Amino acid sequence: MHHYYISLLIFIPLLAAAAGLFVPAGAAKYFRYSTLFVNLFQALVLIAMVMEYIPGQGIQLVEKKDWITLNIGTWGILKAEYFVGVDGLSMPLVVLSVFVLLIATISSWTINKNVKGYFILLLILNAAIIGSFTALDFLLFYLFFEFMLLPMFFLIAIWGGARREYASIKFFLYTLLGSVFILIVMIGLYISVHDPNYSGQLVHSFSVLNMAEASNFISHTILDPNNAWMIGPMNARLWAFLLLFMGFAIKLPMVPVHTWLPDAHVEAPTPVSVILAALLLKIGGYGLARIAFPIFPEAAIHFSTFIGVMGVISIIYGGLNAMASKDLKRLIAYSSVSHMGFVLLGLASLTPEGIAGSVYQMFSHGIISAMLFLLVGVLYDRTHDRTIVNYSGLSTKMKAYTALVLVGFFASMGLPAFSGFIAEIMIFLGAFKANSVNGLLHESLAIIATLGLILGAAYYLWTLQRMFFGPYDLKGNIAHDSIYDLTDREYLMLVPLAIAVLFFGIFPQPMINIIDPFAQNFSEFVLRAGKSLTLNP
Amino acid sequence: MPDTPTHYTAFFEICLLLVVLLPLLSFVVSGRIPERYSWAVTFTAPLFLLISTICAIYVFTAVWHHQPYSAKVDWFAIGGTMVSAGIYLNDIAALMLLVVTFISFLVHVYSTGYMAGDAGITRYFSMLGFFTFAMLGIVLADSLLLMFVFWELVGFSSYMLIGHWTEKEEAAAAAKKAFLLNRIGDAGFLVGLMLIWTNTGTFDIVQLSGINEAFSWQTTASLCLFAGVMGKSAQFPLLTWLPDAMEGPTPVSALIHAATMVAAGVFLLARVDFLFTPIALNTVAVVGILTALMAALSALVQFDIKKILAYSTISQLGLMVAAIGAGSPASAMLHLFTHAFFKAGLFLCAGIIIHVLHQAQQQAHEHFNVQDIRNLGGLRKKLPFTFLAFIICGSALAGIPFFSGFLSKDAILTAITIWKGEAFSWKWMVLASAFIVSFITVIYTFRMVWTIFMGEEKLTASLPVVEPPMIMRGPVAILSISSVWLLVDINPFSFEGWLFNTLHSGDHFHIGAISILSALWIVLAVSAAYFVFRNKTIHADLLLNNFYLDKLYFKVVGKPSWSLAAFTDYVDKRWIDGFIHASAYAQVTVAHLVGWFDRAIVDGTVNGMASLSRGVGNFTRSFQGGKIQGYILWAILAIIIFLIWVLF
Amino acid sequence: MVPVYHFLWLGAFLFCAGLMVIITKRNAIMVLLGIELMLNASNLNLVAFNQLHPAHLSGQMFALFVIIVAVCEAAVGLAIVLRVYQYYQTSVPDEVTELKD
Amino acid sequence: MNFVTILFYFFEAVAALAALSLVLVRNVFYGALILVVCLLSLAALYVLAFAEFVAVTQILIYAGGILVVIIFGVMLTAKIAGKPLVVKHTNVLSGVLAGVSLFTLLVYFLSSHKFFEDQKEAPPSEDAINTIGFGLMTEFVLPFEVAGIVLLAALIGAAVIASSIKSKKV
Repeated sequence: MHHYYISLLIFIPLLAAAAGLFVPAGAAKYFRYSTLFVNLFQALVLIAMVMEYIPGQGIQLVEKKDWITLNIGTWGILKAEYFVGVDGLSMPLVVLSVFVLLIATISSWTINKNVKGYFILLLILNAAIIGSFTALDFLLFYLFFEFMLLPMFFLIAIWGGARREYASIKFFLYTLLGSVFILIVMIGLYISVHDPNYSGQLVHSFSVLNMAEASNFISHTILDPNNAWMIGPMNARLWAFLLLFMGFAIKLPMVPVHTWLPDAHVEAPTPVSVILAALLLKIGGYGLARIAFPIFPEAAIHFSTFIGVMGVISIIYGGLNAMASKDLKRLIAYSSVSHMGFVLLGLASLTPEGIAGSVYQMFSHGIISAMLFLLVGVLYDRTHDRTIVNYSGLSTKMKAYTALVLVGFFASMGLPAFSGFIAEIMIFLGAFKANSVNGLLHESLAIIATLGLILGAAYYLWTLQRMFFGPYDLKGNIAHDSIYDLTDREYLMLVPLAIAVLFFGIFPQPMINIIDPFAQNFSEFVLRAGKSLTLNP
Repeated sequence: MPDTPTHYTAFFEICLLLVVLLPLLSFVVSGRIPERYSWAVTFTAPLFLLISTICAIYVFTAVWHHQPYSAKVDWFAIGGTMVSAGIYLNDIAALMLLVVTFISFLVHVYSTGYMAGDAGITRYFSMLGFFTFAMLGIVLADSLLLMFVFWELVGFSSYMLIGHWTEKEEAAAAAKKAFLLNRIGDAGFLVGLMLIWTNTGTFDIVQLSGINEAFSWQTTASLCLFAGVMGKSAQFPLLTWLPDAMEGPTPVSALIHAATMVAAGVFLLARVDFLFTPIALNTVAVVGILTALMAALSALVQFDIKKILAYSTISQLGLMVAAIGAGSPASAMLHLFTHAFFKAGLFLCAGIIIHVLHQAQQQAHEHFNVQDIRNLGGLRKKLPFTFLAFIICGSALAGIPFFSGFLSKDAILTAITIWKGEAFSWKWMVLASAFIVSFITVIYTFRMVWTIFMGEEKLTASLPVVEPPMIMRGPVAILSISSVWLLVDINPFSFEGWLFNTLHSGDHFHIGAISILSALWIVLAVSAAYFVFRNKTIHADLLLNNFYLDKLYFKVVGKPSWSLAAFTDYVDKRWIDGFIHASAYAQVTVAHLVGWFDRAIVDGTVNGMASLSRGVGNFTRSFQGGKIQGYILWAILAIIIFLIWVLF
Repeated sequence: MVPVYHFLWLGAFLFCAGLMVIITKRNAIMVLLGIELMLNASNLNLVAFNQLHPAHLSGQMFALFVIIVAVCEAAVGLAIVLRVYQYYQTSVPDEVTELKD
Repeated sequence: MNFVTILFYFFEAVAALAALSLVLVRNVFYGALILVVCLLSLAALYVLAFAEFVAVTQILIYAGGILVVIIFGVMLTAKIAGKPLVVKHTNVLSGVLAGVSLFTLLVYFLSSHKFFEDQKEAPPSEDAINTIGFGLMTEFVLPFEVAGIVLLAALIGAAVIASSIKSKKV
């Protein structure tokens, strides 16, 4: 039986973007509505997909077509496939992507500068994001992964704020560096892995599934698990894992390679911030779980303490930095750093709880951060000022806005009944349990990570106190008449997010149903495969 | 002893659901009422709570002395293990259910008078409903995780209600402080949850109570849970938020910060009592009694009427916690029960005083701090009803015989007496401290009553003060009536009434000598108060500022973390970004070099003809510079080249 | 009999010296001096080569005519220099760039 | 080495040194005097090359005529400036480069070409001046006349150009 759900999701936006090229730039309405239409169509496809999806059955809705088959003589055959599918890891993220992109389109309604270019880039970005969440062929993944950078770069560099060039170039360079790391490993893997389905012929495959099987490595190649080359003090597989880890950690972002994020966020227009925080950061965590951990399980085990420590550092460091931020958007950007640290901690634990928590955290942080950035955007649209100290007592003038800010802030703090709590509690439990279950992380990491919760409460509450409570006052050059409560369009984009945050906080099981089988398989696979591969010194 | 109606009827379940869901409904409905119809909320919200209370009474009667009711649904799976959300309704929970709904109802009714005309009245009632719901959640939760959920949610509603008057900066600061200190405690709670999950793989209280062995992790886990209690019940060292929380509306202080939420800690301790190892219990007892002593001393010198009550609340909570530590959850629950009534009564009385004086001030256009007891005096004439209610509730607080407080305090003293054992040890100091606390309690209660109601009127003399409407007096009256001994037992000198005997499992507990001793002690304290402390004002900055704990925390925790934050900011901007910039500059330099190479060499070759012809053009053009010597030079060079070309 | 290449070397040297004077001096009169030097260098060559064919005097004749032309050149050149000097108040050839395209 | 050769080398050295110092000197007036020295030594060399008439002409016209005119020019322009006319050097590098490279080139070719075979012991022509005079009136009469016209034209032209009649442009 053939499914075309995923292809539909990926190619409809691309087709729409291609069609958009032939429409005159003046037809701003056309671009807005066509993008919205594409998003709604994707939502429909997604609903059909979710109906079709059976939790706990591994990778499903697979589409596999030959893409590049290149005979390169004695070097064998280069084979890259159009190989996409979803499982418990990618399904939540695809759901998140479609949802957030829809909201982002609604939020893009106010973009008036070069509408054509904007929406076409948005559509390309849309396809690239969904593509990278569904690709199971490393080359295809890498293609989509890189494809994402370009629209993002232009979206920040053209529609951004005052220091947009600086931010966009920083973003680009950082992520490009990460891409280079990934590329190196991809080439190494390509050399080392063959496709077992072709006997007698040497077929080099890019399939992630093939790469995850130790038996598919050609012996005495650079990344052969049994005879990996030594490079300096470590064997090549450990290096490869570290490179992949760095590549994805930049995206995640992990302290200390996170400084692109605050700048990119501060300068990016609101919808782009939303996509950046809600989806692009997830590629980092997704890449770790999809590629780095399964392909190099022994390295994942070897470095788990390192990863966990980096996660905890991110949590604390991001929280502290958020506390010191004077710009509201910067604060939220740093809180993202802090929250993505939890993803690292959960992954490092390699317990089912931790893995499921990480995936859930990615999903929930996607919704929450989207909401937070939209909320900042609402204020910025009105006053063009995001300095926290320039506001005071906003709650008296913007009641509904304050209510939604409360929802967003408390959700981000991990208050129960919001989705972040479920994710964080699972990560905490998993990380704490790891030592006694698989001996990977020390308990103290989880305990230190709880400081992140306190810090989160500290900076959010302090912000609430300064901006929304107290007597109403505006400083700086903010016009008093620019303050008004939410408009219908803003309700339209914020309320669904608030509802989603609440729904997945109170009824997490539908999502966890999807995630949990994956988490258990993943944890079991990585531990088993990792322990069966002996690390030569 | 429990008889066996093993099946609870569907009606019972509906009632139980109503008890829990009606406050939630009130939260939703009140929040959605448009501003124009905000008066409607004063009908809907108390109505919901009334129904809820009635249901709660039914539920209570059905459960009390019977088998616990439990029901659960799957909530979500953590690592393959399904965590359920469920209700576990035993005697303690049923009692708390009743107390919470009942007092919440009274406070709702009272608030309709107190908050009348407030701009944020819908938000107020909405959050009050939400608080009641969350509090009931704590009470009913059958698993520690679910309890933690509601534990945090009551913290949230407390935050919202303390900060209800958003324009007041102190309110916002107090709300933030309350939530933060609670969060610190909750972090401990969370660690406790992690420990329990790691070691048992379940959060279910019933399943957990099956653990009979004392594992080493239990000490840590129970102390971690106790950290949560420290936050919520304002125990040392996390006690400083509660006095500040008095910035909220007074009914809120009565409901949340006196009767119910702060008692949640005690309730939690009583519920997971089985987890606590002897070492943990000893710690709990010491912390409790220390808190009680510190808060009682601080209450002695406060001037703000609500702060006195707040410190007295902390002190009483400390006593309850100490009782738990002494191994007698029953006496702690008894005191919680009586305390809920008389302390709520006291707060509501204080609320009346504040409310009527405010109104009178507005009529007379005078302004002074009505909460400062130094400005008050002689109000017994103008507010006879409030005076009476205050005296009754105050007597209960002071533990005067024939009032409920005497009995419950008696129970605690008895518990500590038994716990201390025969041999002389540090535990005697706990007992002594408990007696000192009850002594001080009498003194500050007496001081409060005396300064506010006795003597001559001070700043209030000229104010047209009248008693508040019935809607506010009614709840106070009910609470005052509930503060007499009859609530506990018919015998005014025995706490072993219906309540205690149900909760307490074990031997006959009552020691008559303690009762008598305690009664004598109280009489001594009252006379000391009358003869010694009546007109004395104690000035002690140390006590007034609660042992400078706030300053200490600010210096030890607040400031360093703030500087750490500034430092990370610096690290980000200077070191990391500095490094990035440096490498970027290096890159740009290399890029320039490469660019030069590109332009000069690659482009020169690749764009051969074009750039060459242009270059030649420019080159020859430069001959026409108008400078004779230049012409000559080029001519000569050309000749030289020509010569070389021709002759070689 | 002096070897002819001595003359030729000296001629080459004088020619180059004159050339350098023309190119490097920032003064029109100096440039004229350089030109004279170069003319003389060529004269020297003419005279030297004339030695090889003593029967013919074409070399010397040529030298004479060169001298004549040099006279004309010097006279006209100096006149121009003076004129330019009056007009531009400078005798620095670089500053006179009217010839530029 | 006979006396003639010593004289030759002497004058050769004088001429070369004078030329070199002309390159280096910065005062225009000194430059003119150095050039006189150079031209005079060249005249001596002409004599040694059996070209007495050319030598005489050289002395008369160059040293006596052109250089006087030039010195006049120098003094005229120097007078206006009011201070000794000191020149700055320009294009030093390229000038030296051009000069040196040309010189190297010339010396290379000169040394690679053998002139010795061609050189015979030339008989001292007793009547060189006669022959020249004869030649000018016969074989070279046309150039001679043309040279006269050129001289006339130059004379008039120089006078016109240098005259102090203000042009319209001033």
